[in-house]
Amino acid sequence: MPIGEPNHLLEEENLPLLDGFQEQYSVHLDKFEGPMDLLLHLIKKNELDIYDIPIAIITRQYLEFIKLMKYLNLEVAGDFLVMAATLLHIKSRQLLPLDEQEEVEEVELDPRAELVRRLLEYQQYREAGMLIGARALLGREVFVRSFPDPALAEAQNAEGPLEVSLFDLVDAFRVLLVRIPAEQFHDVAAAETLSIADCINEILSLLQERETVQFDELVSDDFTRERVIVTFLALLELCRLKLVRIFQGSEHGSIWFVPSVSRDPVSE
Amino acid sequence: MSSDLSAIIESLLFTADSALSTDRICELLYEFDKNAVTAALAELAEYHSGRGGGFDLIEVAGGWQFRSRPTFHSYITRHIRAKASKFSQSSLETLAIIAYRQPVTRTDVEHLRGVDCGTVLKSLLEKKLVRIMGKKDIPGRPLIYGTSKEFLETFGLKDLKSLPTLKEIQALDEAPQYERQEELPLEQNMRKPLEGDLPFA
Amino acid sequence: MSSDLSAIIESLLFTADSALSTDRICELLYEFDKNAVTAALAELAEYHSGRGGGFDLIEVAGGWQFRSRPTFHSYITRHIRAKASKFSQSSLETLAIIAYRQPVTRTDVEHLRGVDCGTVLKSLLEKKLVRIMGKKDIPGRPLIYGTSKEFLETFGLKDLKSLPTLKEIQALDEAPQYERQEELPLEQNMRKPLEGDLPFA
Repeated sequence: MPIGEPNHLLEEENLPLLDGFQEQYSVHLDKFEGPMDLLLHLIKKNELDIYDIPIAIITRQYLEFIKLMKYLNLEVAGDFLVMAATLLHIKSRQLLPLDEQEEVEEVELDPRAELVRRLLEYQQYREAGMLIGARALLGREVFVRSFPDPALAEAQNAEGPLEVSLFDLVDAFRVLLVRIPAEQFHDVAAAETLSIADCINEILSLLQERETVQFDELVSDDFTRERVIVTFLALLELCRLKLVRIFQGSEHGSIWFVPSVSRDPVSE
Repeated sequence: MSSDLSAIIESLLFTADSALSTDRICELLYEFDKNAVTAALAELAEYHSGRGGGFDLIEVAGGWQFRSRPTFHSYITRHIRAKASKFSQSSLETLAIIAYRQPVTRTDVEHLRGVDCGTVLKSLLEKKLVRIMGKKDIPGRPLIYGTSKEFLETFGLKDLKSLPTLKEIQALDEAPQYERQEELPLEQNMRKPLEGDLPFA
Repeated sequence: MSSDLSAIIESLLFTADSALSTDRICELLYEFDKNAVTAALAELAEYHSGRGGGFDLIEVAGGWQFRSRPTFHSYITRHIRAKASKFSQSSLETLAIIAYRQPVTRTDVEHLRGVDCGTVLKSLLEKKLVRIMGKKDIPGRPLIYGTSKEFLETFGLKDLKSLPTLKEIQALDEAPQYERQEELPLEQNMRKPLEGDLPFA
């Protein structure tokens, strides 16, 4: 844990600027969400006017902070370095002598303006985020009814308007392509043979855990013709033995199975 | 005090996924007196049956449960019939293949998914998400499928070009690209602030 | 008569597995007057909040839903497991930016936060709190993001307008100079917010 005991190490190094805030930082090091968060922290801590940031001071502290991060072997994200470059750029702009024309427009050309604008806006959203996060969360502080009405439970498969997001669609395609290797597209012969008896046992054990099983689920792990056919034959056999009942929500809806004798252990 | 207990019991029963027995409730609310819990339960049941609302607190199979009044079942089932359906994974996969690979034949889709897609395809056609675009000029002249206008509407897309590509989704996982970070407009392209806009006096 | 309607509405809301909008309820209860339904809904909400029970009828994501009172969550979680976990600061910041500035691109969010947001964005997409709204009509056609219905549901918001306005957020800060904040122009090339879409007063 590098964060735990940085103090004595830092003393050796004797970084003058770190003296003041090493204690606090060593605690919060991992908590900064990014360069903007860190800058706001530095401004607040030094009680600086955000509209009139002394760039020299803030840049120095910022760079010292990055040094500290490196010292503690924390990964310094590239984003922090981008901000460091921005600060140095602003500082160098301030050092450059202004020509006469520019002097007239000095106020408008304050090199800090853009940074301040970004900081203020970021601060606003950070606070908005905290307000949102402080709300009672569904599933954490607030709950809805989870016991379905008997009438509702029976109508689970009613086909109505669609409820699916674009991300679901893309993700389904991505998962599909990952799951099915290219060479399998035309190859339907499976390497090992699958017995109907194994399949029956699989389905029965699934039905002991749950009340209903969907056909699609049974074949979802292994999308081969053989698997589908064996699963289908297994279900026909289970049906013949009156161990399962088959339901279909609507004419072309998903096919569901329920154990015909609920909860009863299957006799061998 | 007692009303607080009632409200707590109500919240427990309301969120439970099955009926809760009096014993179980007492167990959960260990800091309350068992008799008080039993009394509160009876009171609650009486209160809800007395107010004549849409649901009652009733004792079933040794437990307590909120249940809708049977009188209103004809209204309740109206909603159930028109309930939004969750898309099954197989429908979603089939739709994704058609969306990204269109125009495709049924055989194309089945090659990719490894299973028969006739039923799923038919249901997608019925939902009008998928349409028949014509016949392919190969032996057997199989039907070719593509997505419909309703598909775009359902997903809020302006056109098929607005469909996010796999690359774009995968790009979310990639390392940041710094070159995209906007250059701070410190120089000439700074816009002029309005009077008194920026407080650098 | 009116109390019958209230009870019917209650039974509908009680059995529904998601929030029902006023429009949807009117549609289902076609034999009742629309104004009567609207009035009954408001009355019901008031009644339940007034009685101080274990749950309330609240307006969320454009619909009505019975929800347990947050006060009792410590009792409820004794029986059922809490599903959601707290959000990280980076998730919340990203959510806030998307909520207030939608539709936004990933670059917009990253410019504001100063850090890469790909991972956070993807996890928000997977949690369905954020959705892809299409592509922006600028070179490169980047994806644009907005918040989803699930976002409103998760945080118990009636609509986007019920988010605290940025003005209110400023008011939380004691420093008086922040009043000028609203005048600071946003990026010139910012898209125009949709009318009534955004919660800026």
